[in-house]
Amino acid sequence: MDIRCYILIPVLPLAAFLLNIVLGKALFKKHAHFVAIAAVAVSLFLSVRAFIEAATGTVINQDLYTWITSGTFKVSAGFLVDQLTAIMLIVVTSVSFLVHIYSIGYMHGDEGYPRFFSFLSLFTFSMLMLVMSNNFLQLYFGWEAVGLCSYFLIGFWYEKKSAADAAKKAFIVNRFGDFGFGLGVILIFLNFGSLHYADVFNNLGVIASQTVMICGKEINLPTLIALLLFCGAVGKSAQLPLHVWLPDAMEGPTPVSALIHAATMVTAGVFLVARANPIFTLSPVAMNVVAITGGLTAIFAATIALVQNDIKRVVAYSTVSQLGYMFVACGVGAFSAGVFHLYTHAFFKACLFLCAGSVMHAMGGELDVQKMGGLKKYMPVTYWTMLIASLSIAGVPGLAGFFSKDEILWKALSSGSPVGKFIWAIGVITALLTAFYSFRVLFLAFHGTFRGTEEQKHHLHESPSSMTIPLIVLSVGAVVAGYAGVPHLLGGHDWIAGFLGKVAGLVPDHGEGTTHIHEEGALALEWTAMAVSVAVAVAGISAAAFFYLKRPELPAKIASAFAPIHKLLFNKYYVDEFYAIIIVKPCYWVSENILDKITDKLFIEGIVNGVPAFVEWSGQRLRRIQTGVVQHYTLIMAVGVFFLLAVLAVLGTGK
Amino acid sequence: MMFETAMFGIPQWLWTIGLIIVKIAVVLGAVMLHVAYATYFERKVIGRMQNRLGPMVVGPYGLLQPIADGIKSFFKEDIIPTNADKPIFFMAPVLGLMAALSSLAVVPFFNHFVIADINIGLLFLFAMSSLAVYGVILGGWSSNSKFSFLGSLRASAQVISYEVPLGLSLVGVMLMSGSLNITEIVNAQSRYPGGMYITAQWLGFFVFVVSAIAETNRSPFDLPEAEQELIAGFFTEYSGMRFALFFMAEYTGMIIMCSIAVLCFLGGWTIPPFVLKLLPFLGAVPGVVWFIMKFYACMFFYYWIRATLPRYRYDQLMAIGWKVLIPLALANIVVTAAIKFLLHHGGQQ
Amino acid sequence: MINQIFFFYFSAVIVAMSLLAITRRNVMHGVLYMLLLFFHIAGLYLFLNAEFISAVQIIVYAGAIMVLFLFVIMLLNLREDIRKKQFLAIWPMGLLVSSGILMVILMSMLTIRIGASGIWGIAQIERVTQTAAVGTVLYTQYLFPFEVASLVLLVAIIGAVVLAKKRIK
Amino acid sequence: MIPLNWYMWLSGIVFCIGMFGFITRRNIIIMLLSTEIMFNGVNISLIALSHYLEDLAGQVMVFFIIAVAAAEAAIGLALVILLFRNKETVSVDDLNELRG
Repeated sequence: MDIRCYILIPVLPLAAFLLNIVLGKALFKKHAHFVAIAAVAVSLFLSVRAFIEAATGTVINQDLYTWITSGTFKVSAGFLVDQLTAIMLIVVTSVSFLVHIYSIGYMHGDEGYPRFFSFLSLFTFSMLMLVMSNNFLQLYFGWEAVGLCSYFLIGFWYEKKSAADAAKKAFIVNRFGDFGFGLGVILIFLNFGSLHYADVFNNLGVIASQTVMICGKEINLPTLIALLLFCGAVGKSAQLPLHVWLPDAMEGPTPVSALIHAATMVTAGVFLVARANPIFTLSPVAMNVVAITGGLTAIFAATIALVQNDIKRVVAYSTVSQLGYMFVACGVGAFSAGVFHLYTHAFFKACLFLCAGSVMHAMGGELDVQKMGGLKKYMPVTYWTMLIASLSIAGVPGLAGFFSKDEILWKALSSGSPVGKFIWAIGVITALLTAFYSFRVLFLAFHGTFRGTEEQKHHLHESPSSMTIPLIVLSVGAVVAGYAGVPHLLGGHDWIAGFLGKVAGLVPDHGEGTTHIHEEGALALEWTAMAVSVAVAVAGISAAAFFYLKRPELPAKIASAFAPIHKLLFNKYYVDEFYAIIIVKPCYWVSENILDKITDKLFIEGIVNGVPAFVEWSGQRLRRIQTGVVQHYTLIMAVGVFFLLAVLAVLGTGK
Repeated sequence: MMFETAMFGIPQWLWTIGLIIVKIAVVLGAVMLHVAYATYFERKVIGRMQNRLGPMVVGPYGLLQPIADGIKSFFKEDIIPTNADKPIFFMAPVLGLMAALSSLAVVPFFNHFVIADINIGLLFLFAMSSLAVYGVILGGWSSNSKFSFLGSLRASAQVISYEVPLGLSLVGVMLMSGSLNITEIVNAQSRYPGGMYITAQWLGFFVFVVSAIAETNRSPFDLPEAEQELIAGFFTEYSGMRFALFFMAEYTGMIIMCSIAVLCFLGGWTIPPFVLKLLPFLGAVPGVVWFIMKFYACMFFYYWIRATLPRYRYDQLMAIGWKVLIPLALANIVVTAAIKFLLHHGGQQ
Repeated sequence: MINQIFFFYFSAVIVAMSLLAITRRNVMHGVLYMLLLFFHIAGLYLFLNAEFISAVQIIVYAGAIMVLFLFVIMLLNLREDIRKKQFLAIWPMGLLVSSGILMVILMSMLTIRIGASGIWGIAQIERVTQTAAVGTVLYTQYLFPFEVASLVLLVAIIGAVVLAKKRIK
Repeated sequence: MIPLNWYMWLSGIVFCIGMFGFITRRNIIIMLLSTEIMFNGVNISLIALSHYLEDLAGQVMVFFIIAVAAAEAAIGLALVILLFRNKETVSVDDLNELRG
């Protein structure tokens, strides 16, 4: 495929964005989606072609033009399209395409219709720039640009205070991570003199055993770089200390939640770790940090999801939890498994979100599952697609989620990583919880009797076809996507692992663990692990069915019996409140008492007001010279002429 | 040099000065006489055109009428308005007449009869005609009267507007003759068909005639002294001898204009060569006779127009000057220059 | 001898007229003194074999610029201003500076020397007549500045029309 | 024969008189007249130099100066009319809106 076609992939959404943002309000109005969808459809088509090219082993790595030159600092804008990028391209463009179509119905009649589509296009462009970049700075550009779009879209209904606050929160929390990421990029440039992936990964030997002194402690350089990069990933992918923004981001329109906050942008962290895997593999410490962070996040978010009533938040916590899985995979060195899960997760999670959106659409914006119930008969398409997606996420065999999650758990268990076993245990518990809370929501919302108001009941209807068709397509994806990675054990070829194995530096499977695959004991262990995960999935679903179908009164009893735990979980472990105390409050205090009262009032205003005061003081004295009478000026000029002539006359004599 | 030769014991330079003085006296006398009788001529012509006799009382056929008018204005009381700016009020008519009479210095009435035969004769004429406006402006302004003021505003705007086409219309003549000396211009005309520039410079002549009428504030462009509106325009407040001076300035102006027309377009004191070929005896007639004949034809044209055409509106007057005459004069210059260039240089190349 | 008498006459009148022109209370009188000034300067030019410029001096300065001044003075009602003080309070300073510059000029002129002569001697000018001589120089050597001058005049015409036009509301 | 110095002195005197008028008069029209006087002072020296140097450049320069003076007078007087229309005065010290 011509390089120009690759350029078109990100450029078309950019063009759509420019068209819509400039002309949308005046020209397209209710037809703003045409431009955006046409652009992303062509991008999708080209991405599929790029994927096929990548499958045949073609890797494009080309600089387009020099972006920044400053001394020895040179950055080009360029594209790297290898197998990893190809998968990401498929995920981004296909989910984006479906979400675009879904938005026609979902955003119908909204005042900011053209604005919404222009930002969606901008997001698609940014995300594509992120995944297609061939150097760290362009990656960083895409990284920040998707963050910006996320900000725009979370705060899309900016009149709503909660939405505006959520947007700010997402933006600010991400800054913490991006700060580390930026430092990491700088450190990479300092050590390699280049930001190109190829240059960096080919010269890793340079830093392999270097150390830097920080606060009197020697720190391994690869560990430092890897951890700094991981900071960015933690922020973007909502991992443990910085996860707080993602649930709040649900204030945005649901298509945005599906596209940005489930399927694509939040996976950028996983992509980053996968992309920078040569650096990570250099540092066992960093790998363990990644794995533990992922595992803790997974179970932490899953427990919160158990008790939440807001349908979108449940899905959001589930996203956080699933992202934790991906990091677990990366942390145990099974990068391809992580990317595989990223890829399957995109489909079923997008599907879940869009189903949630569909439900909201029918319920007139109602989010509380406790007020739903019995929606099955009103919204069959939504029900069935959500059921498929839930089965998939729960890890029921034969569906996409099963293959990828099982792959991760097996890789964790079998890896030589010191934390592998521990992580596996956590993963299994999380899988149980995942199955439970997924079906809890499903049963609460779609089964039983309707608990909402009469008005809502009257309003209940299936969503328009522009919304249901993406749901169906995504649910199909949630089933079949997994067959790209059927493990050897089940007679498959683990195609995706082999495919991603071609990526520069991406080891197909982590050395120590995977070599066991043909050993007798390992085979039995793998069967056992798979059986355990199937068992917990089924157990989780059954428990949910028992609690919410058979004995619907039981959950409340249990909740009151374990009130403190329920309260803890319901309030999300009080993380937000904790942050409010240790970060937000001191910040406020510092701003009010030091920055405002001392720095601002005393120093800055002193200077700012002092300079003009001096200028005014001197101006008041100088202005008397300017009388506004021409002759006074002329007189002064004439005096000058007199002296000039006199000097000339004196100097000129005698010649 | 000047002191070397002497005649009758009188030094040469004295002779020169004497000759100049005599010339001035002759020209001045002749012109003043013509001014006086131009008024008589005008009244007679217009009278006949309006089916009346004109002045008939003083002398035979009223021939002494101009003398009587002169004596009358000389002895009339010289009235000065109260708030007039006296020095300027006194000076204005003198200035006007002076400017008009100065022009006579370079006007040749026949071959080599000219007070000052200078190289820039035509430029000098422009210079002096541009000064004619001072009399008008100052007279009107110093009278401190509304009629005078409006009349002088109109007059000066008109005069400075028409000065432009007047000058431009003569540029064609300058181009053709290649000289600013009026005698040379007249002599150069014999080389052209008909012995006069009017054949080649008909457009210039047309522009010149219209501008000359306007420049001298004559009907149909006599807006500054439009009697029905402004009584007598800028000299409303003047009386007696000062009024007569303005009057003389106006008629002197007409005489100058007619002289320029005769000299620059109508061959001056020469007669067309083909006439001379047909009737050779005419060569014996002095040139001044032809000059005066042509001159009076022009004066008659002035009166004829005055008796025939109604007065223009002021905006029409300005529009004609700026929108018709100046473009025409410019076109005339361009065409003349182009033809001259082709005739002189086209052959050589 | 005669030349010097004439020169002194012209110079005296020029200086006197310029002094009168700038000191008169009534602008109209000032303009009339200027008129006399221009005539005498034109006369001075005739002494210097510059008859064309002398005619231009009268046509443009006396015939156009001063008439323009008169016109403007007539259009403005200056009777109030005539009664006010005519000089600014800084006039002694002005006098001092002006006379200072004058002193410098006069002193420096003591040492003036004439440089190399050009090709336009009196004989040469008389042969082709002065107007033709100026014309030749003007239309060959100084053609571009001449065209620029025409542009300056055009701009001035348009500018004056635009500025002084009455705004019709 | 008159020495060149005399013309130059005359030129300087006329110029300085013009300058004095320009600096000291309140009436803006007289100020414009003063500029004309200054122009003429310069013109005298240019014509005299042209004559004594036997070079016509001086006269050509005077020609241009006269053209520029005409343009200057036209614009200057248009401005005077405009000023008078708005301020009813021609005294420059009454026109000092631009004072500091």
